Amino acid sequence: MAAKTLTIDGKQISAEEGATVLQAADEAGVKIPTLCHLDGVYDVGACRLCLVEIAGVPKLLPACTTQVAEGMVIHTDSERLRKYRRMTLELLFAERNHVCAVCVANGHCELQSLAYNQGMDHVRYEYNFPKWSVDNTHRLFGMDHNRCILCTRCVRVCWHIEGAGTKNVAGRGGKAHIISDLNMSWGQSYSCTECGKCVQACPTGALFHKGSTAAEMERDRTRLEFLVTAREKKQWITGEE
Amino acid sequence: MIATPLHSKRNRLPAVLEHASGDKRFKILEVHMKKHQFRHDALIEVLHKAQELFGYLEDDLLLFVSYKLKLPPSRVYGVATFYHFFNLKPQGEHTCVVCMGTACYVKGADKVIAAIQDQTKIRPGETTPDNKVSLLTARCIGACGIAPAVVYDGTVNPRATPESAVKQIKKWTGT
Amino acid sequence: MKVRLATVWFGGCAGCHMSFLDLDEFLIDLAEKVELVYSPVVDVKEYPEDVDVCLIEGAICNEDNLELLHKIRQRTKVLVSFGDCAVTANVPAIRNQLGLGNAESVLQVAYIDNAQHNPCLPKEDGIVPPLLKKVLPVHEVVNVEHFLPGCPPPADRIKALVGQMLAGVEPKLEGAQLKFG
Amino acid sequence: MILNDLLQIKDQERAARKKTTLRCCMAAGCMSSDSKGVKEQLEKAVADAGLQDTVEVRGVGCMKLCCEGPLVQADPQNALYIKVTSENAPSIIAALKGGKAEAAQTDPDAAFFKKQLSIVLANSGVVDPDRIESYIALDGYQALHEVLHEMTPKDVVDTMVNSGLRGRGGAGFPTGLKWGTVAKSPGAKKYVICNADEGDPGAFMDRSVLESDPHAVLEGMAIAAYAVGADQGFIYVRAEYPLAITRLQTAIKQAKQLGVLGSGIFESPFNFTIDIRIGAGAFVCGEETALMASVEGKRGTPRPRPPFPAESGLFGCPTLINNVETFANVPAIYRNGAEWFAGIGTEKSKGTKVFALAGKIKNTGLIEVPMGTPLRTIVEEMGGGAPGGAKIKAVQTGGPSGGCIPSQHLDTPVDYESLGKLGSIMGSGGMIVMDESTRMVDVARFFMEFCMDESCGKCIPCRAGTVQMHNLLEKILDRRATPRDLLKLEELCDMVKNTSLCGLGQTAPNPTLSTLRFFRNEYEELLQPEAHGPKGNGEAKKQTLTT
Repeated sequence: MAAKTLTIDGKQISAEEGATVLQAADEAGVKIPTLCHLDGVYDVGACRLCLVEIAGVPKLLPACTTQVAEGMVIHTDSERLRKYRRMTLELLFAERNHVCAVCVANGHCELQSLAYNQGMDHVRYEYNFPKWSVDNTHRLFGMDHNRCILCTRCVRVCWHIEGAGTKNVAGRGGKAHIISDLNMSWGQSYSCTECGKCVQACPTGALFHKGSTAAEMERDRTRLEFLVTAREKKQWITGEE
Repeated sequence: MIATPLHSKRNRLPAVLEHASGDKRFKILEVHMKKHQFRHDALIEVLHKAQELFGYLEDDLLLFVSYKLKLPPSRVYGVATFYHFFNLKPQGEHTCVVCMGTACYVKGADKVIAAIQDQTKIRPGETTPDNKVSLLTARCIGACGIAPAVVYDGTVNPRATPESAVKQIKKWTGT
Repeated sequence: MKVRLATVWFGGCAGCHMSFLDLDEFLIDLAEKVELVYSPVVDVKEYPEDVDVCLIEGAICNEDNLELLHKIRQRTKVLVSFGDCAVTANVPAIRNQLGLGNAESVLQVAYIDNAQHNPCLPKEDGIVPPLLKKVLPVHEVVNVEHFLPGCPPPADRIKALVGQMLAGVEPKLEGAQLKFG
Repeated sequence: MILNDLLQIKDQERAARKKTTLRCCMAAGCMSSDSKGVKEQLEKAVADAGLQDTVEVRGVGCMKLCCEGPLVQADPQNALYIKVTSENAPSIIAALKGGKAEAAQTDPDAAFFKKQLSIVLANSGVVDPDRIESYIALDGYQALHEVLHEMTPKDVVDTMVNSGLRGRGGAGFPTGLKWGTVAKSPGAKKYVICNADEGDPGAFMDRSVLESDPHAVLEGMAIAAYAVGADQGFIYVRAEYPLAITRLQTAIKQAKQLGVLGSGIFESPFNFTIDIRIGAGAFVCGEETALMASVEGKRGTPRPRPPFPAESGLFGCPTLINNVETFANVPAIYRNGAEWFAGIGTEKSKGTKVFALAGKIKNTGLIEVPMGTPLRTIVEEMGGGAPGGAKIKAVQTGGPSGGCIPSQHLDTPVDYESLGKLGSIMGSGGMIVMDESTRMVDVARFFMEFCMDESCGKCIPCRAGTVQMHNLLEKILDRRATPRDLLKLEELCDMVKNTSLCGLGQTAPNPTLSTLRFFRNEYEELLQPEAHGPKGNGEAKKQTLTT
């Protein structure tokens, strides 16, 4: 693998060919905010929070799906980008019913922490207050659609790590929502293997272990990393035990 | 609205397949899938055919399609709900599609649809309680030269007016 | 001259005011610099004129809230949305999800369905002010200068903001100081 | 099939021509006004009068003046009958023998027709779209033969580059460059896709081309496939166009039977088959990556580019996507040469463009004009202005991705760059005329609602941003908004434009931005003063306590 030299926020760094800007920045200690990226599953470039400015490119590009190139000059934290990020977060908070005070993920929520790290002290857009349901039918897990940001991490881990294909997005636009099987209640899903990866992957309080109350839902991403390493790199899977 | 826990889950597939074996339309649908070699990328084509045969896409039908195409049910449902052409609920005896394209809009399609709503007391996407009429809107049917256009049971009606639309609805409902 | 400070309690649980009382000894420092001209903890009936700063707790839920808020805006230099209910409408706004008629549903649940004695709706004037169709955060009704999120905002956060204001600098909270919930 | 077979069909078809031709429009617009009944009555009248040997009644595609349909044109008499009914159709036959036609006529030499220059629509209203022979009689498929036997794929790409053709789907990307990129992309399997998902409301050019001259599109696709090295093509067509689908199915079947599609075309080693994929009502599928997802049978959500379809497209293979009108230009370019095509239009925009003229205008229908034609010529001379002498206020181009051009800019030449400078786009060719009775804020709201409904929901700025922009526009129309809301709207427009994943979101603010640019007063008239607090500045004024 050839190495590429590039500049991120004034820092000269080198990255492996084929690496994404997000990976390269991460290794260089530059944290680019994102909500839809999850280590171990493919990227979709949907949340638009990791957009960066690349010199010579008129459009903003998502760091998660843009590969590094020799001589790239990247800015990840301009005033314009910060403004857009804050607006994106405000749009998310206005879209569904994210009531942090009474959320299982309060204090362990990526949406919440991004909001304060981006300086969002209030939401300037009118809250939509849509009517979404809570699916508590599963034996072990719950899904609160009010808190879903449609990052599709749960869908991607379900399809690409577990291979069950239980979760998907149905509908479109503002009506898009996460389903299990044929939009049946989760507890009725025949394909769900109850592996719980979706719960580990969720950045907000949308997916949770049953029994967790406000601010109790913490995630353990290392469990996902372990599985990804097993499946992709096949490090310890050698054919026979 | 919080749904409560369920403790039994059941595979509906055997019942669906048994039901399908007695219905000729499922046979036709399967032949259509075979024509496409049960390929995954034929899903939309298959759903078109299924809707043509059954009028709408009910859950059991989607489950049948997902089983035959070897696709997870969530994929089939995700696709069926992405495209506005597919109905997951039964439609009325008659359908009235008002084109809401720009040309029709600037020529008064909004007034036509208001008149129909007033007459039927239903909104676009709904069906009258007696199941006679479904009211739908289209994004543009490309008949801008004869705007505003309304499609009654598949037949395009040019230069519609609130009066002509109400007349047609009355004809259907017998009022 | 002392800063004329007011605090007000709209649709909320009073937790923000409790947190304010948690300021402990800072309250004593504060008392030297400010005059508390209106507050749930002060026995003043009418919101006074020429208030310098008002901390607003709670979401705007009913017509009384609305009327008083407009009065506050007219009579106050600087408004601070104090706590999540004021900033986001928070828990009181959960009824908005029920859509039209949510106010009636709320009354039905509170005064009839869950009543242990004499279930009846409070119809007479002055008992329960008419509820708004939609619960609103303060800044959707009037201009707000500063935002102090938190449910409730911890005392040190309140101290930081009020301290900055008293020091005459542009108040600016950063990072976890802005955490909702 | 060899060249001689083709020429034989052409000669036979030409020899079979009769003295008089009655062309009867059988495109969707006229069909909705019973042109099928008209055609039947004409045929019956011909038979009754015993004129079968001298008069041909031919069902043809769009004859362009859609508002006056059903249209019937008699040649060589050069008589154009309008609003023909099955009752007065027989009198047209009587008129051939010196009687009087009851059907009204219009001047076939009026500006609406005379100012047109037809390349894409040359066969429209002339050939019978249900008969491949009719297309062959007008030199159809000869270009394909020539390309396969006398040109290398590289020559074909070079010719396209030299012609200067740019994509007619909206963005105007140079077609030759696109072909060259796909041709160079490594890969054993490649695809050609024809984008016939004409979703812009108010646009019906592609529908007309498919209904009127489907073989031109097939031939164009075959030439493109040869140039880039593809052997499989797809036409992705909207389900809302049932007639176009039927005509395409017929055309593909005939082309296969004749051997101009299939394997070993014209006895060359070139194989090419075309399948139809029917859309299911999703505007976003006009975006190329979403379209490919849909062809793969998935939810039609777009994905970030790069990789571009030319490198990794359908099923991960290099894929060429062009729209209907682009492909329909192709056969003529190879028949007449790149120089001929490059000689038409302006320096940067070559050839012609088809527009669907609709809205508050006298002559609605299809027009094809050289690039660079002033809007005024199109709207006033050809379109005949607004009906009832009303004043034209603006012309909307580019559909939900475009903008409104105000009447003071009617002298703008229609080309990619000039429209772009005015904050609009060429788009696929919808042109909606608005008169003084049209409220521009309402127009902006209409398009925003469209984008909100059609957003796929994948990326946040488009999914949630269009909802908020729509809220703000409604608020303005309801006279509840303040100057601060207007600033908020403008800020959101900028954000959604710059951060959305695909073209739908990136262009969704355009109608709002362009009406704000030219009709800002209409917005401001609806605003209310700020209820309280500092007036006129967007952010709540930051204050510190000064005691």
